[in-house]
Amino acid sequence: MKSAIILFPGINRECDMQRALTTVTGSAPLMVWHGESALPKVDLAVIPGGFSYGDYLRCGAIAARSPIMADIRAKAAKGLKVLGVCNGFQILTESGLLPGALLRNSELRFVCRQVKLTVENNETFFTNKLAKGQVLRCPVAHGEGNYIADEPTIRRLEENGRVVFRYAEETNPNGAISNIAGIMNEAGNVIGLMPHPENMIEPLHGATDCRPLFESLKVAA
Amino acid sequence: MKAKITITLKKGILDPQGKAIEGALGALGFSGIESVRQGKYIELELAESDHDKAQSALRAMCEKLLANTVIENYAIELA
Amino acid sequence: MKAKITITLKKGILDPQGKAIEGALGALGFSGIESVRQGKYIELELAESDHDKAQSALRAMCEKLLANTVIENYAIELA
Amino acid sequence: MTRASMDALGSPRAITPELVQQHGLKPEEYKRVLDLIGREPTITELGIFSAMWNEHCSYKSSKVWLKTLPTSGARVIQGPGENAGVVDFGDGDAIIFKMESHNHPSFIEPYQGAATGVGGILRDVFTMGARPIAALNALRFGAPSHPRTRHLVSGVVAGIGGYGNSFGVPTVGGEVNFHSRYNGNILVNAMAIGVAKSDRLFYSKAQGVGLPVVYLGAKTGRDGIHGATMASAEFDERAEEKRPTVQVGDPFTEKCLLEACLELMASGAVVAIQDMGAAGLTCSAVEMGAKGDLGIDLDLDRVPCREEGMTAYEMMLSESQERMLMVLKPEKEKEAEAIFRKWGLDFAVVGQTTDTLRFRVKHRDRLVADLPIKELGDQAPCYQRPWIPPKRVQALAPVAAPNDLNAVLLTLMGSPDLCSRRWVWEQYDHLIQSNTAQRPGGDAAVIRLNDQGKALAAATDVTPRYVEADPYEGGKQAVAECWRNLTAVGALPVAVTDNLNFGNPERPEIMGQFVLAVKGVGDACRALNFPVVSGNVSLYNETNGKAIMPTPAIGGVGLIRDWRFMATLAFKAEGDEILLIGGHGGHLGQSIYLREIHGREEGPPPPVDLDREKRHGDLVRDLIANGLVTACHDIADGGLLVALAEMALAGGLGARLEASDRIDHASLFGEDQARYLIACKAAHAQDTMARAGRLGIEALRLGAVTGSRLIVGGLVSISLEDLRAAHEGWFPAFMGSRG
Ligand SMILES: Nc1ncnc2c1ncn2[C@@H]1O[C@H](COP(=O)(O)OP(=O)(O)O)[C@@H](O)[C@H]1O
Ligand SMILES: [Mg+2]
Repeated sequence: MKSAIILFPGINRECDMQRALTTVTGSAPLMVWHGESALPKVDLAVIPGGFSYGDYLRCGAIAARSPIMADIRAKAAKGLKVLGVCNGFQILTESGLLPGALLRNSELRFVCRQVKLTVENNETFFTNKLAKGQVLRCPVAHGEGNYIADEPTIRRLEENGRVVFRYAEETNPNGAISNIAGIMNEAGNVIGLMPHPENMIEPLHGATDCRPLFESLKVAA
Repeated sequence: MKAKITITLKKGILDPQGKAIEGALGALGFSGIESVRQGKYIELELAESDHDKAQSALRAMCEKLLANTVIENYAIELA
Repeated sequence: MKAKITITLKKGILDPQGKAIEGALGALGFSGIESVRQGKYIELELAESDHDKAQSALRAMCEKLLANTVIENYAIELA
Repeated sequence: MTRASMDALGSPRAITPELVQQHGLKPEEYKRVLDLIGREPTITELGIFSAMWNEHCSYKSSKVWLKTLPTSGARVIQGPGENAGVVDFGDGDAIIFKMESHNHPSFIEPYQGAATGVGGILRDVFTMGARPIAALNALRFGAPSHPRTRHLVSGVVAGIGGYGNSFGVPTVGGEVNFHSRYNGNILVNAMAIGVAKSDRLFYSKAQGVGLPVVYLGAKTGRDGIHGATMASAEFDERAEEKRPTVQVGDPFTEKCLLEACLELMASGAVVAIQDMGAAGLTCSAVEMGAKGDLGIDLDLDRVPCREEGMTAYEMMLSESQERMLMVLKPEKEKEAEAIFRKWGLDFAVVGQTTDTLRFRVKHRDRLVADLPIKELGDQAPCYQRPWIPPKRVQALAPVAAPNDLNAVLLTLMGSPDLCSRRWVWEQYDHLIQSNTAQRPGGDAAVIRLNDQGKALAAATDVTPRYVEADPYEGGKQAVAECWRNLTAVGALPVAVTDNLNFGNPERPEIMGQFVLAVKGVGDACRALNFPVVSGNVSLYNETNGKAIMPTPAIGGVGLIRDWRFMATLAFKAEGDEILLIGGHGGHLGQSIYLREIHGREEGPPPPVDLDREKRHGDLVRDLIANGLVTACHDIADGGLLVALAEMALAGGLGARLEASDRIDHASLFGEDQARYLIACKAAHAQDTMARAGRLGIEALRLGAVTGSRLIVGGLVSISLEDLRAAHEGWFPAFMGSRG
């Protein structure tokens, strides 16, 4: 499976993601600087965590409007798989690839802590190695992960199984509506989530719960 | 010319920052505060001197970048 | 009554947000933007009906909490 | 001086005594200036002298004593004197680290003050070619009851997180204390640690004549002008009205600056590099020239400015953040510029190196400064300040044993200085970079360095109330506790950075605290083979003549061969035996128990026997390395029982200690030094006891890990839930759910 990690200035979890993709899927991702207006031919584009453009104005707002995102939008329409984690998720909502928005955490503080995630949909390119309803330990590290969307949108997400991850067991760290931690688009080829599975894949991380997510990518390709 | 843009959360969208400020003001002993909402304020200096041209340029800026119309409203004021 | 407070960085204080917005607008093809400064906007609903009382209460709120006068200025507008 | 030469130097502004005083120069210091340059300085030159010769930059009150610290050792690559210290971590890996204070700015504007403090120390580290891999912070606030404390805590913590999280360095450790003596002067000491290849380090020493001096990073504004001077000026009530310009940090620009600098360094273009910190352009340019025995010519018309009409004076003293000065290889200039443009940063050739040994500054085609570059630093005033030792504290009068030790333990676990700091460190991204093997909450943070398992341990420590009661013993204790914390995770302590926070050194009793504390720090570092490779001094931390507690914060780093063999404080398994290394104590003087339960801040602090520290620590490290330890925690604030409770909470497993006539309130809460609690498999207990015995180290079998309560003979029995509620409860409650 060929993957690429998209780099914007201010992105800072690209190495974590690179390490996870390389060690688990066995193939190293291309690192693509946003300035290159066209995305090389890959199966998966990953937008990692960080503070693109300082997250000034709104998280992900400025990166979402860069030329390379236009290209990703076009290719996603033709089926390119796109994964956005944390700031990547924010960029995907800001660019319209995913519905809704991510507001300031309800406690108004940045929060770095381990939460629990229920896999709500295990038929996606990022969850096919897990069981539906399976609960994973996974860290979060964000200040604006409070997912929100209007009522019809939420209903559509719920009805079509487009809520991929939900915070479990009262561990919702940010006040996200109906504990939504990660969603996908209608076609199922674009997934965004706030938590950091790339930081829960090896013994050093205290647990390897999130390894299967990256193993799923191999199957998907 | 100078433009002032205020960006506010849409009605019905929770504003925890506003709530926090409301709480803090209460704690400081300020009474009779019925609601607080926080938003953004952006000041721009434009070379454009034509009012209408500036107006429509600003509207475009808000739609394209400054406001996230999923959750925010914006108001433009031209000096 | 309704009050609108705008809080802006003092002149000369670095405004990374404004700088970033200015750059982004440029990248989006908007030209003739000479400067962008970002600040906060706060809307309050007050029970107080006396204009002067409200005004002085609001000034106190700004001094005590809403603005950090080390680096910020504030402007109060009463509807 | 003659009119002619005045005009040549521009700005014929009369230098009045008031002006000299406003610049923080004493009359005799100004006389020194006149003797040095043989004429009246220009206003710009006066500004340059005030920046170079204030306490913050010249260390004029502390230099003679800092010289007494041990700074060499087998692993030391670079001691004090560069942007940060450098030690050898093997396999060609160098660890670069330093700690620095941002106390006054953080008091005035907590968020930005703390944020720019973090930014500054990160810059010190990556200026040397290192990629930052960890940050820590030692914080001291006023009494929880003081009206400003909550506001300051929330702003400082948010500022540290706001900068570090965005920059992308894991913030993995530190300290938080509360005491009324910090009501008017909080302490914000930030530490940064980076890694580089030891043959790819970069220094500030310029080399070669006629090379371009290049300005990189953010534009220059009127930020923090006189900040450096302010950082050394005693506070008074007016401080808040004075409202000195506070800098705003831009972590995004700093992150770009980091990547651009590392890219540039890899390209081989960099001859010398110096970040612009306090008194930015002035100190950095002088430093580069003086170190390299070269002159520097600057043309201020080329400096990228953020604001209109900045004067030479303002440009030379501006403390705008996220800026660097470099000397580049001319042939690489274009390549260098391209890299900086890619990262959206300013790049300008602002001057060149010369063989004149003069520091010449041109503005609007006029010479505004022309000074002897080496003397600016070398001839800075240096004082042997008079000092007197503090009064010996009285021996501790008897302390009555309380009858309900359960209540006592709950109170201590939920007290401001002992409760969990989770509320603080959850606001810091302590996981980014994927290498955090031990996050905040343990004795030391542990960061993986390579795939073979090599890791770094880091901790910061000092117990100000000990230093106050006995500066010499307190200085020793700060080093010993840091060394112990590193040892407790299984690390070999390698070197330290120090951040010496004190009051007004012009008062002999304060100077006495400083002198004796430094002596204690030095003796401990020598005895423990724990050299000082970098540091920072912050003096004049007083409000209305009332000084802070003397606070020599120590930040240490240690080496772990393989993180898989590190120890953590969490109990691991039912039935493991609990051993006390170092034997029972009973020293209640200056203990938290005495303060929180009996309301007494009295007595001498626990004495530090450095030989015991070394022997006990070496044993514990050896046991951990040999896989004989399932959990380890040093005994510090709160004593034996608090340490035990922390181990139980961390592991979610209780413990039962056998009753013994040696166990009472004094042995449970005494803060005697050189002691550790360890847990081990029952099968290993004998062997472990024997090893200790052979070394003549007292080791006691106290009991075992079991159940979900903490039980000590007939004295204590508390459920872990109750302990946890007390331990985790205080901070969130104090800050309010919305902090
Ligand atoms: N300001 C802070 N930032 C991050 N971690 C902190 C901070 N203050 C305390 N901690 C963490 O909380 C834990 C307890 O701190 P402390 O009681 O000072 O440890 P010790 O007694 O072992 O020196 C440590 O892991 C420390 O790193
Ligand atoms: Mg400890």
